[in-house]
Amino acid sequence: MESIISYKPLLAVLIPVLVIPVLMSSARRPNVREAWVFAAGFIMFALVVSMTPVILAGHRIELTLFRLMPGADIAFRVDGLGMLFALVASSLYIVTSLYSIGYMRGLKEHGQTRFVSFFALAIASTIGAAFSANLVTLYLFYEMLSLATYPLVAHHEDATSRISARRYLTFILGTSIGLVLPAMIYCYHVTGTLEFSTSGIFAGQLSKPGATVLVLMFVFGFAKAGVMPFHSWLPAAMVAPTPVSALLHAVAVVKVGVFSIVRVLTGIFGVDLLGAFHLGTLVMVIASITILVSSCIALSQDELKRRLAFSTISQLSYIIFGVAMLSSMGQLGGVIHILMHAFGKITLFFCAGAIFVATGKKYISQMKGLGRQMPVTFAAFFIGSLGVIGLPPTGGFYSKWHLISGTLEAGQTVFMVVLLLSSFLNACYFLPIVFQGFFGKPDDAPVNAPVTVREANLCLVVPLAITALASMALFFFPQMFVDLIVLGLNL
Amino acid sequence: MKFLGFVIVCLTGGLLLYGTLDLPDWGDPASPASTHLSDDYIEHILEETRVPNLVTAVLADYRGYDTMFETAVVFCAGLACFLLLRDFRPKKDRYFRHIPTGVMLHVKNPEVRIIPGNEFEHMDREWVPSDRIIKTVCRILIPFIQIYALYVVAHGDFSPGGGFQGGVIFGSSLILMAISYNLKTLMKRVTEKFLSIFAATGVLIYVGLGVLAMIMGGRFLDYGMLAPLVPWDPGHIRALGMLGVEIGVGIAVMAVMVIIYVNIVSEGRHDEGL
Amino acid sequence: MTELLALIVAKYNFWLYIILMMIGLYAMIAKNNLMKKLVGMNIFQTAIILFYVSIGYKHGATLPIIQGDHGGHGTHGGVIHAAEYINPLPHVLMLTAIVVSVATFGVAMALCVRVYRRYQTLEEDELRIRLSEK
Amino acid sequence: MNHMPAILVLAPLSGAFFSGLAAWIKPWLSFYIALAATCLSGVAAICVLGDVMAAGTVQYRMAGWAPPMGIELRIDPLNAMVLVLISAIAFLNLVASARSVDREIPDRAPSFYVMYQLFVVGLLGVSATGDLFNLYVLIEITSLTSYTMIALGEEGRSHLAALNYIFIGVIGASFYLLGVGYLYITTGSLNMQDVAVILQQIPGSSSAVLTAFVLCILGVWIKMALFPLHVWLPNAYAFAPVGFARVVAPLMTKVMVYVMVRLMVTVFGLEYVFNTLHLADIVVWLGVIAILAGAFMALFQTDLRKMLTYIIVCEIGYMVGGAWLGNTLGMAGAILHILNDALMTFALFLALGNIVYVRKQVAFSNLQGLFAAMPWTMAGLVLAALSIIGVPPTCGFFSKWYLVLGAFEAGAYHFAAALIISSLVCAVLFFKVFEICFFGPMATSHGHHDHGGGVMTEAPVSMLVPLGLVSTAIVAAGVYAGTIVNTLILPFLQ
Repeated sequence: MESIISYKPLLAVLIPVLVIPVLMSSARRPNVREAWVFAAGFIMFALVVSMTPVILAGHRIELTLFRLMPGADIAFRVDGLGMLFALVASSLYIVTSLYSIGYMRGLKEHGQTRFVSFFALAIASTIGAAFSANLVTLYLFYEMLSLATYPLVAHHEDATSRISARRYLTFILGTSIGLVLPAMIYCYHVTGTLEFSTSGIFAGQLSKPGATVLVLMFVFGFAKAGVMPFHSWLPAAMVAPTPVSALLHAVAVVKVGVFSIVRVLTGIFGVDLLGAFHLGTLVMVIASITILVSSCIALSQDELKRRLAFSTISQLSYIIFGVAMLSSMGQLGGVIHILMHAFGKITLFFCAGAIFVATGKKYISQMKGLGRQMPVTFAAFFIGSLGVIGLPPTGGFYSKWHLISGTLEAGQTVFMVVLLLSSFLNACYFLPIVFQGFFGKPDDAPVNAPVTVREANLCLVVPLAITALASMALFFFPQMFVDLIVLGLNL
Repeated sequence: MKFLGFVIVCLTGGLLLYGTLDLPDWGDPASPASTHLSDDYIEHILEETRVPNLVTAVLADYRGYDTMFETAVVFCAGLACFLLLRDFRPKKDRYFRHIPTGVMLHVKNPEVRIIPGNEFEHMDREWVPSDRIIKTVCRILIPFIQIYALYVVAHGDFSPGGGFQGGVIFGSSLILMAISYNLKTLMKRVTEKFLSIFAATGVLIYVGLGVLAMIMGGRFLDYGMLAPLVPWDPGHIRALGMLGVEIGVGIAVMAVMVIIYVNIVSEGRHDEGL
Repeated sequence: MTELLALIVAKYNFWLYIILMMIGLYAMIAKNNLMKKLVGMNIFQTAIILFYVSIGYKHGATLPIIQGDHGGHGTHGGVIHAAEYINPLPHVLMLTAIVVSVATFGVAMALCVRVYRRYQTLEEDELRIRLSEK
Repeated sequence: MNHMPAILVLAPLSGAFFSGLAAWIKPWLSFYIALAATCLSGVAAICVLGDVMAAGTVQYRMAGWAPPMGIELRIDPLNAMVLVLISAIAFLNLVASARSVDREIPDRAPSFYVMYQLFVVGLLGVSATGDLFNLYVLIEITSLTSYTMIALGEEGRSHLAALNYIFIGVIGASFYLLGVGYLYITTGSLNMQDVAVILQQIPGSSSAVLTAFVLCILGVWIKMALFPLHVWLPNAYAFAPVGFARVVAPLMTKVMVYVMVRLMVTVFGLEYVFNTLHLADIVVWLGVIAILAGAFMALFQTDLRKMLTYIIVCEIGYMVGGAWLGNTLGMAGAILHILNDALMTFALFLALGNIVYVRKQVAFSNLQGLFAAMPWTMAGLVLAALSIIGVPPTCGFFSKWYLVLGAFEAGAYHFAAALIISSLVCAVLFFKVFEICFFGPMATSHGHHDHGGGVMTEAPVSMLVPLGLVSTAIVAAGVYAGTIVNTLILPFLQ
């Protein structure tokens, strides 16, 4: 595996940042502004895609910006794992930008320029995190992302968003400074390097208790992954406009958290060390607790976005769960769930937003019979929920399949039960919505009133249709991504 | 507070006393303080600078850089008093005396303008007719004090004395004038502008001599390089350089003394006071 | 006992100055009136100056002004014995220190005048009350 | 012959007197003279830095006398860095003061500029000199000028604050002077290098040397406001006129930290400080206490300016603790933090100055809707705050990085913990402020117009440009932290 020096990763990160001044200057002309957003999105996507064949050919793209300290530079390295994540984020960014035009204009939101600017900043730091070559760079972009999303969460500038934004930042910053930073510096103190390497950076310098403490600090410290008990910022952050919830709190932000944990587990500790100290099992236990508990909570939520949020929390833990399995089957299933869940869950959020824009309804109990008014939306919602539950013909099935067979391989029946149980719970809290939507009787509407189709505007419907179809397509053509993961984790 | 102070004092004093245990005895000729540097100074100063007053030589030449900042400190003090106290607003109530009749006027309205002249005379709030004896004695005394001040400055190279001492003496002569007559009499003779310009110029003379040495190709304050400027007596050039800076110091100190005094006694109004 | 006495005799001047310093320091910390604090400050600094000057003293030496013929025409009559003259350096340093302490005193004085003009008092406890009022 | 070290100090000195004279011709002249003088000394400082990096330590013998008889300026990588820092900050602050001073001290602005330059002279001289007593004189110049300029602030309170500062400051300076006295008695010299050489032959058990060391360090600590001795600082800096607070807050304490490092490394020698004496653990604990105390006292403030002053107290703990960790990493971190903290504090106070310029009062209740009203200023404030919190790639993160590494190496886990806790507390502090600034007054929060409410009332450009420059410097110092450590700090510590 040879490594190629190229500026493409840097460009991919810089372009959304560079476009921000332009966006601000064109604040008065919304159409021009959106045009710029799309331009940036497409260029970034093109750059990421143009790197894919190199990675698939088994090479790596590297770029060192600043030499801070030996073993801890600000540097980019594109490998399969990062590539997968970057592809997901950059492609969905374009779709979401289209969606957010419809959403923001549909609701006549204020501060749209600020919104798109910080959105661009957030996506830039996501890509940066995906391409980081070492823990310092990853931490840098992780923090950048936390700060860039604060104005988005606090967008409404009212009392509730103030509280939520405060909680959001308290959890994210508190954990990252309080837990990740010392753990990271300690790693550097012990080993003198923070470069990710598939064999891990520790050469037997760690005792079992020390390693355990460090792993826990990292797993809980990257609170964006929403591992309980550091999850409650995510439901709170749902006050943000739906595009934010859709891209950031279903894909970018939370997945950066998970991605960081994956990186640390595989790149800093390494499979062998984790296996030697049985830390994988520990993490799996933590993850499965999160999975079950949050699924149960999701059942009791009536506000659609909050229910989605809790389901996100449980789904994120699937990924950690899979990676902690330490078997190639499990890791493959876990990591590819990043992709599958992204498309499933963003569809669901798009639908929630579309329903809100079209009818102003946020609560599930109000949505009886809506399916007949908004067939496309609810069809997409159905597909999305299938994807999350993990049933064919959606990509979700693929990851679930690998996870379960991974547990079977390792003979960990308990964990298999956990997975099956949680899938059942997923079904319990998603399918009724669709059923009620299509066949339920609206409480307020008079009996046998003529049903008129009132979909939301095109800018909203087209994106959710695209993502729904995409998550079906992933069921049939997952091969390229599988290759990426196999290369990235050299399974 | 008292108890705390007592504790602090005891601790500090204890520390200081403990420190003296390893010090050489007082006045021990063999102690490092009186051998290491001081011997070098005592033995070399005369042929290096031709100035027999070693203190002046060290002050104005070897450690002239220190002394420059010392002068700056003086200037600083004067400027501080000006900045903190100077009060340009005219006082509300003023007192005048109509000379022919001896009637006293108390003017409250600042609009009313009375020009003191041979008809009206400005007066202080608690006005005492200044004593004739004091006035006369001081009038005789002040010139001699000032001459003595000049002597102290000029002769600093050969006998105890120097810029600071001379400046202080000169300043005190002016202050004596303010005391014996009144503040306005002094301020008529040496105005604020005059004083501040003198204070700044005094230090500038010092710095200027140093810079001149730099221009002549030496280090800063290296009077030896000024020799070409005084062809008649290049041997004593360092002595002359010291004299120059001492004069500068004297001017600055004199001006600053008066500035501090005037501002403090009149609370910055420059109209009346001691 | 005897060596203690010897110690005291050998270093009594240092000890006296230290005691003086401590008096000043105590006044600075413990006194309630700002002017008294200022006086304490002066005592403190003056004691330090005395301390320094006493460093310069040498048994059997005179003040550092070279006696004898110094017409300055090149040669100098007779060689100078360092033991004859006391150390000039501490005096130089203390000239500076004196000026500094005077300057500080002047500034502090001006500040006291301002404070008195504003609050009509220089007692710290009263000042504290005034500040807490508004 | 290279006169740059002299010019460095002389430019502002003569500038001060010239602008004092020029004020009698045209008052506005004095400002431009001051500007030119500080600019010149900045250029000189950069030249000196170049020379030092090229040819090692630069010496300049005043009046041509060889040390120890004469006074020498001795500039090695450490104080070259500090000198550039001082002159640059002094110049930028002067640029920013052009508008604010006329508003704060209308009738005696020229004298303010004279004082200001003398203050700068003091700082530069302290950092440049190689003579222990000269150091004392210059410290006194710095103190005198700062007493005065602090007293130019809010009527009444600022005077009391200044008086309080005088009493404590005099005690500090006198302690230092006494320490030098003891050193002089034991060594008979005042030149730092010479004293260091002579101290080698004196047995480490000497009580006089110990006393000298303790006195000097105590004096410096009082001047730098280490926690229990900090009582003068918050009021003094909070009531000072902004034009002066902006320069004294970043520089005064840092220069004193530099003096401490200089005394420890050059005069007494790390060997003596760490191996002969056994004070290191206690001092590190002092640093920990200072950090925590400063941070938590800042937490209880309701006025932005007061809050920042307590953050300074907290940061002092970083540097003292780091310097006393007793290993190269810790010392390097402390020295790097001198640079970084000066930049961060300067940026914070520049932003503060702009806010004061526009809103007069900076109690938290006056800050609502600032993000909309003054976006540029707030951008600078946010960046500086992130640096204080320690978020990469700002410079604060990297000094914290070195300090924590040093703490781990020295096994001082309590110090590392204190650093982390303080960054958490700072995060709370600043995001409390940002929240207030982000959410305008609730009444007008739902304006449906582009830009999130409020009209722009930004500070004048002359105040924004310095803030912009310093903000970029913060990031630059961050990404080049490794270079700075390797080219300036480690060579000095070798």
